[in-house]
Amino acid sequence: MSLAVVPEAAPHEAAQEPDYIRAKSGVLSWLLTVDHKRIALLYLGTVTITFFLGGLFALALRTELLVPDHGIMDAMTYNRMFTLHGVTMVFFFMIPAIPGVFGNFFLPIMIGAHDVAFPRLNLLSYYLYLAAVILGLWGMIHGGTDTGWTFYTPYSTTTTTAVLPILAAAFINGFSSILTGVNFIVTIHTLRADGLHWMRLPLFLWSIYGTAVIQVLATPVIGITLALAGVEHFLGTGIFDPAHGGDPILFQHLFWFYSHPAVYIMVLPAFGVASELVGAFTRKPLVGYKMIALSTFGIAFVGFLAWGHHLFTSGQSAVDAGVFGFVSMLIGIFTSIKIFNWVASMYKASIYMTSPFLYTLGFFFLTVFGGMSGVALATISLDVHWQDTYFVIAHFHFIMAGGVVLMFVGGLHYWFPKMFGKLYNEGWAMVAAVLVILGFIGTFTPQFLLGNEGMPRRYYSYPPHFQFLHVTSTIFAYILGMGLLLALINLIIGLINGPRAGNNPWGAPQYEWDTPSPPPEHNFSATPVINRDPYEYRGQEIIENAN
Amino acid sequence: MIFAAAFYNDWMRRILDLPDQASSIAPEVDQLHYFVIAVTMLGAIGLTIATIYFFAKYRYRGKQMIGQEYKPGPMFEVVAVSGPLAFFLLWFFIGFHQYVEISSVPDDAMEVYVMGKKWMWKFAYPDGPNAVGVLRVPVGRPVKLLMTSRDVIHSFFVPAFRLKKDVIPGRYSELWFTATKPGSYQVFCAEYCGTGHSMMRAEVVAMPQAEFDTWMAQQRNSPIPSQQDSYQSKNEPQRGQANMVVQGERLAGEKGCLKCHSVDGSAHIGPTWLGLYHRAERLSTGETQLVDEPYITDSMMNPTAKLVAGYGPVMPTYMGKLTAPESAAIVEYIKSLRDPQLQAQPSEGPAYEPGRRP
Amino acid sequence: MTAHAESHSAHEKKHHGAGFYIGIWIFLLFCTAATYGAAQVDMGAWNLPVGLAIATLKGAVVCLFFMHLWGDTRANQFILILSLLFVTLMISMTLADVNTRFPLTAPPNSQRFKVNPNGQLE
Amino acid sequence: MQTDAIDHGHEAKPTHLRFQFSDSARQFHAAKFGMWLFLGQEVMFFSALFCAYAYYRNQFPDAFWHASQHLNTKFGLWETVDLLTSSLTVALAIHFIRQGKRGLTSAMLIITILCAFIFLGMHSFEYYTEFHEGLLPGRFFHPEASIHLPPESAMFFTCYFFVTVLHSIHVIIGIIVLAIILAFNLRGKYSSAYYTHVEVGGLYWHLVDLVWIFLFPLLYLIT
Repeated sequence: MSLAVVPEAAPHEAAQEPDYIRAKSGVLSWLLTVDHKRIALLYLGTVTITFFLGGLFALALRTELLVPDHGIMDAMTYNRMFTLHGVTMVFFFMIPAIPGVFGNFFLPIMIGAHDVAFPRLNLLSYYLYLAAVILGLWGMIHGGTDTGWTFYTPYSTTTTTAVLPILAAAFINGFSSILTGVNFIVTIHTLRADGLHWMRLPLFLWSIYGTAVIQVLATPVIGITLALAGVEHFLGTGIFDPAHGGDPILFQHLFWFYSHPAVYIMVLPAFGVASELVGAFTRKPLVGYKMIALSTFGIAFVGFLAWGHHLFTSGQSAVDAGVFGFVSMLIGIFTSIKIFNWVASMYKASIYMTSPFLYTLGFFFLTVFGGMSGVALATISLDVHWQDTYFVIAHFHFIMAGGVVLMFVGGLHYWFPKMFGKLYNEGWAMVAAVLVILGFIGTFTPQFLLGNEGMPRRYYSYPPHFQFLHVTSTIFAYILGMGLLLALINLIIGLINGPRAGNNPWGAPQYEWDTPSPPPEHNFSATPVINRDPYEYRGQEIIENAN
Repeated sequence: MIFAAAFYNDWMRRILDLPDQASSIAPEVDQLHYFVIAVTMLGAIGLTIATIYFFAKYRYRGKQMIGQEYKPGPMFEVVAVSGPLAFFLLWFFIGFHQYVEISSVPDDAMEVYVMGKKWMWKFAYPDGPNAVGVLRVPVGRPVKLLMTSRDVIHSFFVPAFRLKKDVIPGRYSELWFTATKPGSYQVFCAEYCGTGHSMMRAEVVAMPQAEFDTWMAQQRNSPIPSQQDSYQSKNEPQRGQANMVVQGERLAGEKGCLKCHSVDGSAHIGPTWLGLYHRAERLSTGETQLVDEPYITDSMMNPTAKLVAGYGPVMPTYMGKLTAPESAAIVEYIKSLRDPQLQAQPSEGPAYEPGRRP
Repeated sequence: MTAHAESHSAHEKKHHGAGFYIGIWIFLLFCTAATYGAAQVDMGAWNLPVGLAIATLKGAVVCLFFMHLWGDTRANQFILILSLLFVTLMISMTLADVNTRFPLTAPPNSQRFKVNPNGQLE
Repeated sequence: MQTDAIDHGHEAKPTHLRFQFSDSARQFHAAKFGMWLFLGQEVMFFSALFCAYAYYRNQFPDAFWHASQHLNTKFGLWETVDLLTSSLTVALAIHFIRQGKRGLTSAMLIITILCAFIFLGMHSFEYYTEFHEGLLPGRFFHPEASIHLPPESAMFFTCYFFVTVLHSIHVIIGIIVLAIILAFNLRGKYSSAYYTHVEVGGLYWHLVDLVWIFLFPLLYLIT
């Protein structure tokens, strides 16, 4: 990069140009901004709120499950709680979180562009997402619905609870996701700086690109499916109602055709953040750059073929079960390629122990166990026993909660100096990281055993012999909650009176660390020319952390 | 060797908290379970140890040290792909083979109708009593459950048998098992179905064959008619011991079947019903079609599809005029016309009413 | 992928004359008439494939010439092919499921496949 | 800073060049590429309905045959011809704007919008007749005495109404988009150097026509 030639130790030279936070002031400049960095901060605010809201629902569920029967709420409230936990976490946190916050902020900076291809479309996506969250909250206030985040018919079309607002919220959220996907793909294709050919694209952008492809091609199917379920609930047109010849299994096919690629919309960006963190803190070029990039596309495309493994016990034919089972096994391969390459990258490295890297280690541990349990679930005869039990809940929480949340929080710590120009307290961040990782492991490992024992999911009351495992899981759930809260408080304190951060506090080799932190409004004064690989570590002096 | 295998089986089962193996396929599934869990846990622990070892060994200590460039040869990638792939595909083939075994019903299976209704399970034996919440089955004999639901999707899940099948409203789904150990096993509803989803539990009681036969005989001639609300459709008064064959006979009269089909073997407008079940009919298209439940149900709903040779396409369709239990009752009545001296047995088929609007 | 260095070629692409578009239009009308005519002839099981073939031909013509996909960048063409691939994938897998399912799990009168005595799929 | 209705366009600056693009060719290419991605998404949007249609036609083939006899195939044919003509006029609109003939482009756009209105008129007439004959989906399916249809042909009308109503909504969106482009064109905003909006609007309209090309044989010409 032309800038890179400038001696690193002179951060003050770019200080004259005001950074994007202080470039304009006033509420309108934030609400009507088209600067991708400000939109990223808007996303960050909303996403943090929905995350902690979803977390509260989860803690309410866990508290209720302390006792086999009536705990603190009745059955109907419990059913509403787990539905709202599912909807809030899936639609309002995990799908928009990493692409919305880090994708928006760092995509233009990493490819040396001034902004995304369609800035106003970017703002429109945020407001569609905000509208979905508000509609979802309005639905929650009106009692929410008790159909579970999967809205299976005919229950979702005959329930008396307010299911329509939540369906509409998920429908609108879909459009925000599609438009973000379109925006990112066009930006990566057309706005790359000179010298940044495809093989020099940072791995985070490969995973954002893969996610965007899935977002664009899979999300419309959930839009139309939820619309069909909504019209069926409202008018009774009989498309899923067996009494008129309809078939509930068709709804499951259409729903999972989106929802399985959707879990890869959630997890691929997390893999991208993990690649960036490993590249930064192992002080050496990443092992198997091409393999990791290719396996991103492997997951993206093969992910579209494997939706039937959610229907093994739902009356699907054995022929289809075989085809879907076989394809699901292939997806396991791409994840294992990534993990093998990350771990190999730590061989003969110079590992710089920081809290983001501790999150990455936690991410490795949880994703390996989560991924392995996923492959076990894809073995069809075992899935007959495990389907709809707590084993499935443990599996996807290991990957979703373990993978996506850890990488969201880890990425937030890693890019915090660049986004806000401040440094947070490293000590407390480490404590929070340990608490969070222990909390995850403690909460969800007992649920594997619960699943083996045959405890079905979404159960308000359960036979007494499950109680011991539920109590341990709840205790660790509170530890997890405290850990995340501590991490948030630590970051906020760092934001308010943390010391100023230089351009590259971690001494990381990637492109985004060459801009001043926080970067100016148009990212670069002169359009950059990129003449090096993203993970080519050039012996940068490690600027010891201030604390 | 067998003792070691039994010890290993029980030891692994206790560690993984699996319920006891009470059905014929449970031990096989559990063997695959141990194999998959063992290999995956080894792989996962191996990776974790490697991570911790690398982390400890190559940590940056004080002096700024650049990591040496380490480019593993292509062999590393090949192993990283083929190793897991081999295991995954092996598990897939064993798993799929077992799944086909789980889903193909042996011919001599004893048939039981199961009805999932909002928050209870009802069981009906074609030739025996009906029961709510308790399914009694003989040990050692395959039992085929023909399941349906009255309102929303439920799922019949018996952890001890390692079996589960969704129960879909308006349709039948099929699940079979052979209980190997006498005892009582918990049944859960595994698909979310509303407020009482967690209370929708039942019990499978596996009894030795002799004990089962005595129970069945004792039930059959017990005077108290077991209360059957499921069959009683809205506009029909409740009648005493209404078993399926009797219901079938009455319905055949009411719905006008007997106007064209004789029951004593004499020729009539339509084929006679005496001995019709399991007879190879020659169709107008020349093929021979074995008369079984699906064919009879299909002919009621779609009569001109597979016309028997020599008869005109005059039969009206009954689609929408006959609910599932009524057609099931008529099928039972036709089956009972097989052998004059076989005494008709009472039983009750599942019914489906469309989801009521709020 | 697209060579992003291609600066002005998007504008100097070979332009078809107005007559070319009218020619395409007439071809499309001819195809519509063909599909309408083909529907009158009862070809038994062949009607659906023929109808779909003509519709795909018309769709392809509209895409290539009216939407200028013919000389366009490979990325645009790739998107259309990819989405059509996923559409056929979704439809074929769901139909495969409903046709090889346990016969009584499908709606009552849709059993158009051979069933051996105890309801087992052949 | 008005957020314009066409979500992919950029309001013209003196050189209509947005700050993040280095030259207008790349900006034009980006807009078209973005539109094609949006069209890929639209294809998937309709795919779920085509899947439901194929699912139920596969299960009730003769019921679908009986039900489709009651659709007005003549109207279907004329609607297809009408949409193909509108597709031609939109293509000609792009063709003329490339040569800078703004007048002809406006004329073509007006014809396209007229054809769209004709299509909507014919289609709503079809709905009107179906309402009268009681051929409505699901719960509302009560055919008149004269029409005797198997009960599950209600599924045909469920699929028919879902797909055609969604398609009509897309036609209405298309009319709004083309009307805005027409307004901008009349104000002299486009020239042979800058006509991204017309191209993008044309692409959207061609997709609407493309969906109808597949709908016509599948719904009206079942044998």
